[in-house]
Amino acid sequence: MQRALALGMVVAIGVLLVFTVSTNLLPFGSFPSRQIGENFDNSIGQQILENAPQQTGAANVVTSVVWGYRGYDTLGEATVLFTAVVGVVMIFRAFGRRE
Amino acid sequence: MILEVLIIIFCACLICALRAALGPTAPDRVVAIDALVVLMISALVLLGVYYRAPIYLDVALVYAFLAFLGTLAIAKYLEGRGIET
Amino acid sequence: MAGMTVIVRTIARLLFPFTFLFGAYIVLHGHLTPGGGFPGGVIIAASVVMLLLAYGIERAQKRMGLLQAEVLESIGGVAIVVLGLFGLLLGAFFLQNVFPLGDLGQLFSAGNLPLLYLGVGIKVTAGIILIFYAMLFAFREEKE
Amino acid sequence: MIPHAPILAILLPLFAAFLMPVVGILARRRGIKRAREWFAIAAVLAELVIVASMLPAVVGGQVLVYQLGGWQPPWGINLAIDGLNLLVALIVVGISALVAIYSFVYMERDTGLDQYYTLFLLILAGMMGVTLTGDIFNLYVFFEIMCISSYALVAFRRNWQSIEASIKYMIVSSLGTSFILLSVALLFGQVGSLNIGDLMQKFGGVVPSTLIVPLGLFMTGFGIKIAMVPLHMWQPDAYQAAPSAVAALFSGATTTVGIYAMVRVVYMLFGILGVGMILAGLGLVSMVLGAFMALVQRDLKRLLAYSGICQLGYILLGIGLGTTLGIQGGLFHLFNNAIYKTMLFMIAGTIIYQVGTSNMDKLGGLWNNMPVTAMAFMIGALAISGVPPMNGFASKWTIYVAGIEEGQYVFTIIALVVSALTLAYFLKAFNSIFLGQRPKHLKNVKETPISMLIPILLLAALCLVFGVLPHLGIELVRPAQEAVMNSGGYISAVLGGV
Amino acid sequence: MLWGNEAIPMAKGSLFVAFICLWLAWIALTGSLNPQELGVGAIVAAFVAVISYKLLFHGGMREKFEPKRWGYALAYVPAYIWAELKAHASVIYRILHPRMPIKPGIVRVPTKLRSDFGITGLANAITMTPGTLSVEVNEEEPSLYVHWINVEAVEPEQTSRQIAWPFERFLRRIFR
Amino acid sequence: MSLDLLIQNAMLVFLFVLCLIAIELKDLLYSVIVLAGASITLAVVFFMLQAPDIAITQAAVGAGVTTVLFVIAISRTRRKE
Amino acid sequence: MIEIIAYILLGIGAFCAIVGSIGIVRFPDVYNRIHANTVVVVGGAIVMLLGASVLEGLSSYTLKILIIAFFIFLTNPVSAHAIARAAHKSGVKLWRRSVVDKLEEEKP
Amino acid sequence: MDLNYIFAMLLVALGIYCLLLKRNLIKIIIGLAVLTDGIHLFLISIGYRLGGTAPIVSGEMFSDLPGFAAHAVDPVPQALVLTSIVINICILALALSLAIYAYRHYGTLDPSKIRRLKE
Repeated sequence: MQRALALGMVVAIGVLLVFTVSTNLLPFGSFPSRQIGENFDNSIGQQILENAPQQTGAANVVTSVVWGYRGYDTLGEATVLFTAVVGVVMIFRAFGRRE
Repeated sequence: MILEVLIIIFCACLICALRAALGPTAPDRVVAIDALVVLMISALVLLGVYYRAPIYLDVALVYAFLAFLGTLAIAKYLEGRGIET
Repeated sequence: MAGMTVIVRTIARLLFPFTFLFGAYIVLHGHLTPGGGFPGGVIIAASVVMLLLAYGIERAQKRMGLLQAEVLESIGGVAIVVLGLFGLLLGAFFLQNVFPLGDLGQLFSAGNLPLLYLGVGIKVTAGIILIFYAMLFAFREEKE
Repeated sequence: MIPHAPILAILLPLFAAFLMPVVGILARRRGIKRAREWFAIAAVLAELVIVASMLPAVVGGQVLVYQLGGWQPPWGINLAIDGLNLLVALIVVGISALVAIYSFVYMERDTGLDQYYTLFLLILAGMMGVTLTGDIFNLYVFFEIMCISSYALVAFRRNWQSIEASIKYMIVSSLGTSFILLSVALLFGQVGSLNIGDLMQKFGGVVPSTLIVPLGLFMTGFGIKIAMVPLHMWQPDAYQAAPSAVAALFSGATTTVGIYAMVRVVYMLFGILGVGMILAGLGLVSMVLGAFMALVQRDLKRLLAYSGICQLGYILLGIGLGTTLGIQGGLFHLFNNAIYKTMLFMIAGTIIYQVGTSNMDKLGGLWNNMPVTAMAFMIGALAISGVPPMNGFASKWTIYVAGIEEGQYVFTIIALVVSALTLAYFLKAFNSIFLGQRPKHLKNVKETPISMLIPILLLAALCLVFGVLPHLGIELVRPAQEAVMNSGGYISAVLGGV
Repeated sequence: MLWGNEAIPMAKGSLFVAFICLWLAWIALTGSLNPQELGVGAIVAAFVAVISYKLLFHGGMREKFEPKRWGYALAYVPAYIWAELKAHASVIYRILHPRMPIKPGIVRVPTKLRSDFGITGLANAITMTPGTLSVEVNEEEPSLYVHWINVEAVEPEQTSRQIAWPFERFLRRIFR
Repeated sequence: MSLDLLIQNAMLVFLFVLCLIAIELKDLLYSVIVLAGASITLAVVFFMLQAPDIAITQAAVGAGVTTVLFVIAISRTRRKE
Repeated sequence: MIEIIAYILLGIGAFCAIVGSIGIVRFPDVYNRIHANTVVVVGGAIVMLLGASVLEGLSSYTLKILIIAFFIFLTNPVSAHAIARAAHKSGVKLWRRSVVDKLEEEKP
Repeated sequence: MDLNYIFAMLLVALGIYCLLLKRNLIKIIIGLAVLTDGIHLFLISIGYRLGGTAPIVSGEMFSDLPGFAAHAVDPVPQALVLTSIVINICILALALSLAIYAYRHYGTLDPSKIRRLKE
């Protein structure tokens, strides 16, 4: 019974998601005019593409997003890795607790 | 021409995946996935040539270096002596 | 005899420096070609894992021990924060790019981005190796 | 205000966490005792100073915007601090400081304190990041830091309960964070922006109905984190299995941050879609179910966990009502809930520390052994059930009045009944722990150590202060309430310029 | 046999040779002769060489540069390609034939090679020619156990001549 | 539909099928092996979507870390589901 | 001229790849399948890489593709050997019509 | 035909299915990996431009930056996915360690059985 309920939920979520992405998004491959609203060709990505080589001096624009425009995210990412490492080391720390 | 070769590679991948799905034992599947990985490496290289950008080839190089790690780990597990020795 | 057969050991021995070099290449060219700190660090860590699989954990630990990895990870994290603080001290904001930008496409370009990638590379290398060591050391004393 | 205070508030715990393994190694080499504890406490207190220094500017109605790396908001990430952010940040830092002082003695019997304090500082950094950021993907990243460190902290003791609870928590919560990521992706695909202020401006009062799926996913994701009722199953196990200091931190700070994220993203971003009533309804369900489940518990920590679900219901009800009074009451209750829930978990921790169990069947008659603790528990119990001279009464009364003003009599009556139920099960708990027959082996139980008693008494005093002078509390949450009601200032501050 | 084997004295030149090899690899990877790239490459290659030169080479450096060995190495390439072609033709025939005329089995192939690189080179060459696959190595009395898709002989001398000889006659002069 | 897109969509179907196989197989080791194949297929799809950065990260992670981690976990626990 | 050579190499590679993968499906046991795998690797992938490297003449592609081919050539036999050894040690039997199994007889 | 979006969402649904219905911890973790893979695929597909090039200046594009900007795909989702992949790996590592530890103490990987041991 529980399994049937879960299966139904999964199917419902899947149908909902597929319906959403196939109707509400612009067609695949139409990047610069993605925004709701009037300013087409003015999306964030397009402006970054135009300005990044001069502003950051990196040939790889993804890099200039990763450590330039969104560098703080990447700091968070490094912290996530640190957290996971500390967690794993904590779980497998030496046996024999002092009680 | 490159794209047609890619389609043939894709068909070969499909056939390999058939063995990966059927294979009665673990080594069978590992062999099939190994062949698939190598075929995908050549597909990556051909795509890099098709897009005319030599820097794309780094991706294929990564797989050329690291593809055998997983196989090695599985082989060590199947030998039954533990991974760490 | 620990580890795999002589074939695996020889090839791992041969491949280790080149994999390490390739990882360093990926890290240092992150601002010019695809790649960056994380994949490069993972590749360097994978080169150590390769030795680990071929020779066993004791010999891999001679290359990089547990304590070294822990300290290196801290150093990587501190390096990133300190580089960010440079931007705060010399410029106006945290993580601001205050170093000279250089010419587009050269190795010495893009200000502090390659340095940040270097910090991430060190951190990721140490972190992944530490995860592997921790998981492999677990419950060893139970077995013996 | 300390210059660069917003970013320093996040960087300080982060930096301290990065340094903590080195400090641990050095302390072990040199034989310095308690180096890690002092280091962590110093870091948290410095953090408290930094956050408090932002108070005057924000109370004056200013929205502090900090652009990271000097990039303009829609392209780069910014930190934006209005009244709501600052209220939550203050709660988080205050609770963390008290928990750090509390765990000085409480955790001394455990091994792996290096990792404990590192994870403690990391969860603090994650909570501050979620609280202060103005970017929705960045919120996800720091939320993930918070979640990962909390999985690890739940499993800290590594007994069978905690491993099981941690696995359960992790599976459920990973689903939640994946939902958050998916809905960030959908939002980015449909609207093309990640900045919260920019998104608010793009919607401009007309949220397209095609965004209903991201909304639902956001609600599910944050709802899992704050243990809203259909998604609450992980919470009692996790709170029971975690060390009490960690449970106090979770119930006081982490839940607050989750509610903040819910309010900021779901309520303020999608508010026009009529989310308020859905939130209020869910709050009502949480309230009733939490109260009834708490009635039958025999374990003090599980009881507290269920009562936390119950109190969450009040907060959601207050905010969901959407009127000035309702939001005021909800936020005030958020503040009060953090205070007394942390205190109650700390008391449960002291009982475990001194006696070794939190099962109420095995306890009894501890009044003579630990009178101060008993008094503090009494204050907390009265506060949580909304008895007049305590702070819980003030906030609950505000919510009732807001409900009656809005015409939602049913909501108010149910809330009143649940309040009575809360009093009932807390009196039962008090009775079976501190009064009644004392088992023989509990004869030599001592009073709580002084360093654990300080945070408890501080929180008890706060309960009394805000109960006697409720307008103080209302004044405290007024900037936050204004920030929730009026998002125009936020938008113009974020997008207006440097 | 293991790395860092202290029994074999390290020649002074091995660090330098490792450095040159790694630097060449760096130049091949970057594909440019920009002085910045060369400088950074030298630093990185020196670092990697210092931490890993004991892994790369054993023994003295002088004998590694005898021109005779390199001549044999060059002559090995066409012979190897010829062996590959023959093996491919045979295995493709076996795959495509409707009745699959295979006669598989594992045979023992003794070898006279002694060094690590020699055994490894032989085993890899055997594996990389379709139709033969080295399954196990016996390190005490060097011999390979080879899975052969079409067993023609079982006796060690004959198998050695049929499977290993085309490669071994070059490899024993290249690697000793 | 151009040939380029056709190959890409075929790869997507292939990826989905591999993931399905990986989830439905009863032996965990088999699942992990097939998941490695799915990982490289995903890398190729990223590559065809002009994201070599992501492809390289996925390649490094899928080839170097994930498989070995899973195999370690399986060797420490049980293989059959 | 160069292009024709390249296309011939690519064609041979594609043919070998598809034949090898058919072999992986058709052959009866693991060890024989590894032979087919070798056909895929050497005859298929490496020949195709050589074809791709001559396709553009001598340019910056060539060196890198040759490096890729070299490392595939170095690592793939190792994994084939390791997996064959593991299969034999973990008790995967040879095909029932196999002629001889010296390893089983002279087990060290 | 937005096959990319649809298949990404199918992967997500497959992951959720595995997460909710499978009775094995490691299988659940595999499902988590599949789920995040689907989200990554979706994010990358959002930023695609038909006939575009990668957002990396190389070769002859150094002299033609406006042309590069008119042809490259969106770099922002790629940066997001880069972050997300790292997070995914971290959760994977932590989850696998917990699963190993749980197996050592319970002798089972079935989460429902672990729960039943308690009562």
